[in-house]
Amino acid sequence: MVSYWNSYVFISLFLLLGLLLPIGALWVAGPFLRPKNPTPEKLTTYESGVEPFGEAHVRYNVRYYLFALMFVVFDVEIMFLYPWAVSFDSLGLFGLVEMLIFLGLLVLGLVYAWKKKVLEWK
Amino acid sequence: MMGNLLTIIVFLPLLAALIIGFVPKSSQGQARAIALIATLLSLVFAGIVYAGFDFGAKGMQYTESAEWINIANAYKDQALVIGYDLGVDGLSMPFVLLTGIVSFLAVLASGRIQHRAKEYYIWFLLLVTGLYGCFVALDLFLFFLFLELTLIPMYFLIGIWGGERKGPVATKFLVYRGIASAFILVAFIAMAFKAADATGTISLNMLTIADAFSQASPDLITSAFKNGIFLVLFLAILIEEAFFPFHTWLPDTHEQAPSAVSMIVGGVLMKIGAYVLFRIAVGILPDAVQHYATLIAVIGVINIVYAALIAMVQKDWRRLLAFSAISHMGIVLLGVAAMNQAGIQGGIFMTISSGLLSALLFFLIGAIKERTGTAQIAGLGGLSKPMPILAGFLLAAALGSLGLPGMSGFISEILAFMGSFEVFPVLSAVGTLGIILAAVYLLWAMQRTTYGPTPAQLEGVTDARPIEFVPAIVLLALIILIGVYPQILSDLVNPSIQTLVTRIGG
Amino acid sequence: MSVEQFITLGAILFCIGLYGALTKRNIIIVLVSVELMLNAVNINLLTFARFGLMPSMNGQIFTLFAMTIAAAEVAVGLAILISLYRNRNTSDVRDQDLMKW
Amino acid sequence: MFSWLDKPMELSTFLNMALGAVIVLAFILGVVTYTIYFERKVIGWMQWRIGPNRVGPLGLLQTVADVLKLLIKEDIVPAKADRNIFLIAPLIAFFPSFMVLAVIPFSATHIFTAASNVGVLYYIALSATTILGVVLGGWASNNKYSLIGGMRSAAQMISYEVPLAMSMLGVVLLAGSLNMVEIVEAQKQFPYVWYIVPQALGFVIFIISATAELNRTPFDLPEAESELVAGYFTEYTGFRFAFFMLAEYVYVFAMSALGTTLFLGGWEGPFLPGWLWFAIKVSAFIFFFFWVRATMPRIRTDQLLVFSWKVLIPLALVNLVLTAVLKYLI
Amino acid sequence: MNPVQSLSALSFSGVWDVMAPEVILVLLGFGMLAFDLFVSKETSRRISPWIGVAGLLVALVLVLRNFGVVADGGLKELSNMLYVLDDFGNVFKVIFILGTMFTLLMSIDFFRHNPAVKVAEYSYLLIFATVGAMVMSSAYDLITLFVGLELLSIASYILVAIRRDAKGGEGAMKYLISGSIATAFALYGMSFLYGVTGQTNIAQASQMIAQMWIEFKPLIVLSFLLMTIGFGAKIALVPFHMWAPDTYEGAPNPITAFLSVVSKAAGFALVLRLFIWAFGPEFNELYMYLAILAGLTMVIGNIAALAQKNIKRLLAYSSVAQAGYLLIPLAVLGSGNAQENIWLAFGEVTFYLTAYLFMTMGAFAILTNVTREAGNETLEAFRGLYKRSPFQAVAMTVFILSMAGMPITAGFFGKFYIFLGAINTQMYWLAALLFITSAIAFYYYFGVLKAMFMKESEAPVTEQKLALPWSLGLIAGVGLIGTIVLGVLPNLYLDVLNGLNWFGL
Repeated sequence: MVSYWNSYVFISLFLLLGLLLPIGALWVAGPFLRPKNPTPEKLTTYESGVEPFGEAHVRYNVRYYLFALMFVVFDVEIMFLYPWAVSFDSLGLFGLVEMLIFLGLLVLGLVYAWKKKVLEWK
Repeated sequence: MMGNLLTIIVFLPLLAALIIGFVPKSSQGQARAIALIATLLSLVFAGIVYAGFDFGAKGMQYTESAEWINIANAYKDQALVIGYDLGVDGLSMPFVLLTGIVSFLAVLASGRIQHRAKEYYIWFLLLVTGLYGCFVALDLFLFFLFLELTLIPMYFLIGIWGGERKGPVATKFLVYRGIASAFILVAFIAMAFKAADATGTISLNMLTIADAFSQASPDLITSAFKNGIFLVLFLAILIEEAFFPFHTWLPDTHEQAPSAVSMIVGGVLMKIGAYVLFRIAVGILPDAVQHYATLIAVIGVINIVYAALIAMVQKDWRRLLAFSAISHMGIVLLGVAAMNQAGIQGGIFMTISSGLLSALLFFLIGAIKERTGTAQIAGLGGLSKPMPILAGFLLAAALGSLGLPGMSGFISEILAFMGSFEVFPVLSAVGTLGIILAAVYLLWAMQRTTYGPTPAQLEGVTDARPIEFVPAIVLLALIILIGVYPQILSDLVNPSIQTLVTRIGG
Repeated sequence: MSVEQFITLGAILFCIGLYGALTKRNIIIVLVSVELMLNAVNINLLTFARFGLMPSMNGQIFTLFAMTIAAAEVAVGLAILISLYRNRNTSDVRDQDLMKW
Repeated sequence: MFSWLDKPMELSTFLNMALGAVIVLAFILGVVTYTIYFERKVIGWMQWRIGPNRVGPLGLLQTVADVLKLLIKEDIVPAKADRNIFLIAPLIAFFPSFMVLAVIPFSATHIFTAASNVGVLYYIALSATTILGVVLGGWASNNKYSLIGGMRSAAQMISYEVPLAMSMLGVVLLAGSLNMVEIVEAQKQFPYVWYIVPQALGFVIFIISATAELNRTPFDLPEAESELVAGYFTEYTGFRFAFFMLAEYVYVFAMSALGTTLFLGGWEGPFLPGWLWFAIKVSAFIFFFFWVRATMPRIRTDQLLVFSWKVLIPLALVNLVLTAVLKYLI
Repeated sequence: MNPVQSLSALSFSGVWDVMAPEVILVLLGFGMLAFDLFVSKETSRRISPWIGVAGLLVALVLVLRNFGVVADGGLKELSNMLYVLDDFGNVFKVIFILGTMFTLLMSIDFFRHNPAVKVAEYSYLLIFATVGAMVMSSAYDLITLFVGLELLSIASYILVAIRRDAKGGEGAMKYLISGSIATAFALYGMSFLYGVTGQTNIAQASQMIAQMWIEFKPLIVLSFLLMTIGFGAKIALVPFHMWAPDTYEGAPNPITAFLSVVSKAAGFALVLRLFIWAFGPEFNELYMYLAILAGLTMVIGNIAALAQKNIKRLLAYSSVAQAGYLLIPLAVLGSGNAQENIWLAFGEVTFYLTAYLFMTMGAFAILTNVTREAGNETLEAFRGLYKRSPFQAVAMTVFILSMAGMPITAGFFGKFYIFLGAINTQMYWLAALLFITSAIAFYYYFGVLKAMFMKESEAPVTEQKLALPWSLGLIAGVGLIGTIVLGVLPNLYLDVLNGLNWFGL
């Protein structure tokens, strides 16, 4: 029998270590090990050797946003599928059909995006 | 059909308004004709009612009764029934007749309205329906509806066909009277629910409530409650009747409204407040009236004197007449405060008389303004030469208004003061000042208007057309009729007044 | 770990979110703050679902729905923001002043 | 000693746990070091080269030397960068990669695993956090290449997250559990096959999505050297750069371990001990990734995204429906 | 019963019995979506609103069929009171369906003048929003309730921005932000309710509240207040109303009408059901908060309306004020002999909402026509309308008077009825506020009348006759008839309402 709390303590330890390693390497040990000798040339932004021009925070393609929105919707819908999958056996036919309807709607959403050319790049 | 006479009287103008709605815009003559016929027919039916009226009976006559709205569980698990109850008694009959006469004459006097005439008649007829309804409704809710029905048409009648300041004045009218009707509704509902506590059934019928109030034990309907309700109602009446300090809307209204509308405002609309006073305040809450008699009398006297004083400094005839009317209505308050037969009778006489006189005076001033282009006293003068007939009528009306014996004003004032001297000798004495002041301002204004040299620009004005004789003569005739033969009115109202007075005693 | 601590955490997050939603100028930050508020609610629900007076599954189900709907809301919010940005070229709350009374 | 999961929470238990976590950390650092070596060797071998062979015997210390080099290199923060975000981005990218290892069951005795009841969800949820580090790093560098690299990698990672999660759903449906230990146990039961058999389609989707999630060729657009210099970590130097690389290789291991657990029966296997089986299967996975890298050309961004949405996701849905219906019928 | 068990208890026939109208509308919505996707010609998309209207008619028939089923015995419910079928919900559903039908009819004109708007999307979003509203009126579980609320809200956010112009976007953004903050508040409140009771089902929660009241009173009150804030913002109660004017102004006219009628009615359905059932016995300690909110809403809504020049903002503030009136029946329930008068409260709310449906829809139909023709949305657009179109002027007059509460219109009787209810429960100050604020309202309502009748139009162009498209004319006509009939003969409807078996109890 696995204790509920113990597994989360274990996970917390992983979190702790996962944070401590970079912190130790970058902030604690780092200053002693590496040289610090900044010059203006070093600190310039790298643009394949030419002088950087313009603003780097350019307006990027709106497609990125659309994909992000699609992701949000689909990822969240998957959230419903996991509990359903776990308790599939106890739900019976109604649960199956219900989820098929749900998936059908999901497909409809995908078709919608497809038809509206959200999935095209350009 | 005869059983529904009152319904017919009330809704004929409304029907006519609907018909006018379908008349083509170009034919203004038809609209006017329909309006004339409708108001005349209503008047005729009112005459039929009058002819068949049983002078001896004390109760309501020509009653019609039907259940209209039934709100289940409205109050303490009981249904609130709003009835379509109509009826007339000696108290309301004169008002119905007054409405009939003045509305017909006002339509007659509206001939000058050319601008958007069709709409004018529609609004006018709606107003007339509301006025009739107020006087025949026996259900408080119904009364309130008709009262509200007068509001909107008046707003437009002033706002569209009024003088140069029509917009703000229309709004002012609306605000004042709107607030007044709100108070009235509050008082009505409070009374109805209180009566329901006593009787066990909710009814908005005036008679039921009156009975409940007079019969219920003082523990159930306390005098404090009655007094409170009365104060609310009285406040509403003060606003409706434009008594000081809520008077400012009336002179503005009279000044800005077209003369035919002024006629109906001065003649009928302004009398609704008095009707509420007689019918509801005195009829249902006599104890409270008794309790506040002094207050009422004081406010009455203040109005008599104050309005008369203000009238003296007015430069415009219409404003002067408005204040004069307020002064007259102050006498009504004084008479009612006396709470005796003579006082109340005087109050009713005064109300009717003031209605007829106001209608006449506003009609005449309207006719004069139409010709001379002004109603400013300073702008007029020496009218007896170019328009002797109109000037003559104006003189007669003014004399009637200041209480010349033989005319309705005199008998009314006599009755009211007879009643009030018994109870408030000092106040009444002060009140009589008003009569003197009335003589001063009316005669002064008459003198400035009709006598003296005629200004050059008024030389060519014409006198009254034949059609204009009709309103003037009819109204003057009625004024004189009441003055010389007061029984025509007192026979009608006395049985009802006795009912009221006995209730005061009991 | 007691209920109070979780509830307090939820309350703090909720307040931070509310503060952000009401004061921040960038609409995206505002939307993020709203999400924070909703997540505070989720913490509350989950706490009650496990440690409440009467623990039950319903809280977890509620959380699932709350998350989904929050996501839908923010998706629509971003979509509207994009359309707004195309029209107005700004995502600053203070610039949203076409309509004033 | 390490069976802490069912013991009451005492100091000794806690120390055991801490020790276990440190061991996993040390182990994974070693694994990463030699995965990199292995990758260079394998690719060298496939390209008829020798690969690293100078530092240490057979070049075994090559990666160690690389790491040391990185450790003593200067840490440059570009003047125009958004300093704070620039500094913490590698940290955000790294820590989830390590955290996901907490739920992977390395062997039958449950050693070093949290055996969480929500294992699969935990993995998906945490691995998604890395995207944040990548995007923030790209954005904070204030460099056009970095920004585009970061955006691309975000778009790619989120797009493939959906089919990945859906393909795992089939396994969850069959096992009826989100606990990875139980999933492995379920593969031992009747019909005695690994889920790669009933979930063949799911496995294909999984492995494609996993490759894309790992930003590995042919899906390595975010760091496409020929067009974007180095993508989101163009401006990173020294150890910060190392942590991005570390995260990437930890994920290679973690993803292989996940695939092993879900589809290949985890530690399950005849004769040999469980941990060895696990190591063999994971190695096969890792080898597969290197093999693909050496074989396939890179594809275009539009093809990449469209492939996920128009091919993988519909396929994953079909797989899911088929699995559910068949499971209900059988 | 745990969720898995209650889910297993579901069956398709049970679902159909209880939520047939909703099922029909959902199918319709998705059907329209699919239709939109697979039809290529823009012209054939134009029939989507008609499909929507037809579907709504079917749903209306199904709802009407459902009336009185409760009376036959036993409450019809789904999955352990997750979703119930009762006359309370049915009345509201009729209002929603009629409101949406009017909105769609109004939209036909809107589409003609805004060719860029995606007709099909607009139509099915509207259908989905209606389903959300219907769920709100029938749900008996916090989760279902919440899902319904959000379905309505999210669809509305999109609909507000459907023109994709700056104003619509701004209105939608403001709506969305305040809407989602409100959602967060409501959810936070719900979470405490759930925490104390361990139930998301309202009926079971209410039993638990009764037990927990003494011990956990602060928490329950907190939950109540948070929910009040959340739902208060959705129905635009002061001081959570700030979004309403901007959103109403920014949204296309039909959507504004939809928001002010259907959305608001749905909010009230939700609030009534939730607050009365969850907090029923303890309501006498909570009602004062609502009463104060109602008072504030009436006062501030009406006063703010006084300053408006834009007719849509004016109607927005007016609608805020109406929310205050509508809250009164609920707010007074905790006072005096209120427990017995719960049925009266439902009658009051539904009557007023029905009146509100007719008058608002009618007013918006005419407003749409007039403002479009004038090219602006100020009161000036109404200048001299009586000359350009007497019918529209008269109809608008009736609607405005009804909103103001003039006798023999539905609005008056609705207010009067609410007023009676307040008197009946001895909440005199609230009744007085209702009265006074209605009187204030006259001022701005008459501003509209003044513009129509008293001001002559200046430009010669506006002297032209103003034609009324038939679809708008139909709405105005129905609205006119509804407003007057409900005002003159309220008993026709009152008797129906009184005969209802609201909850089948």
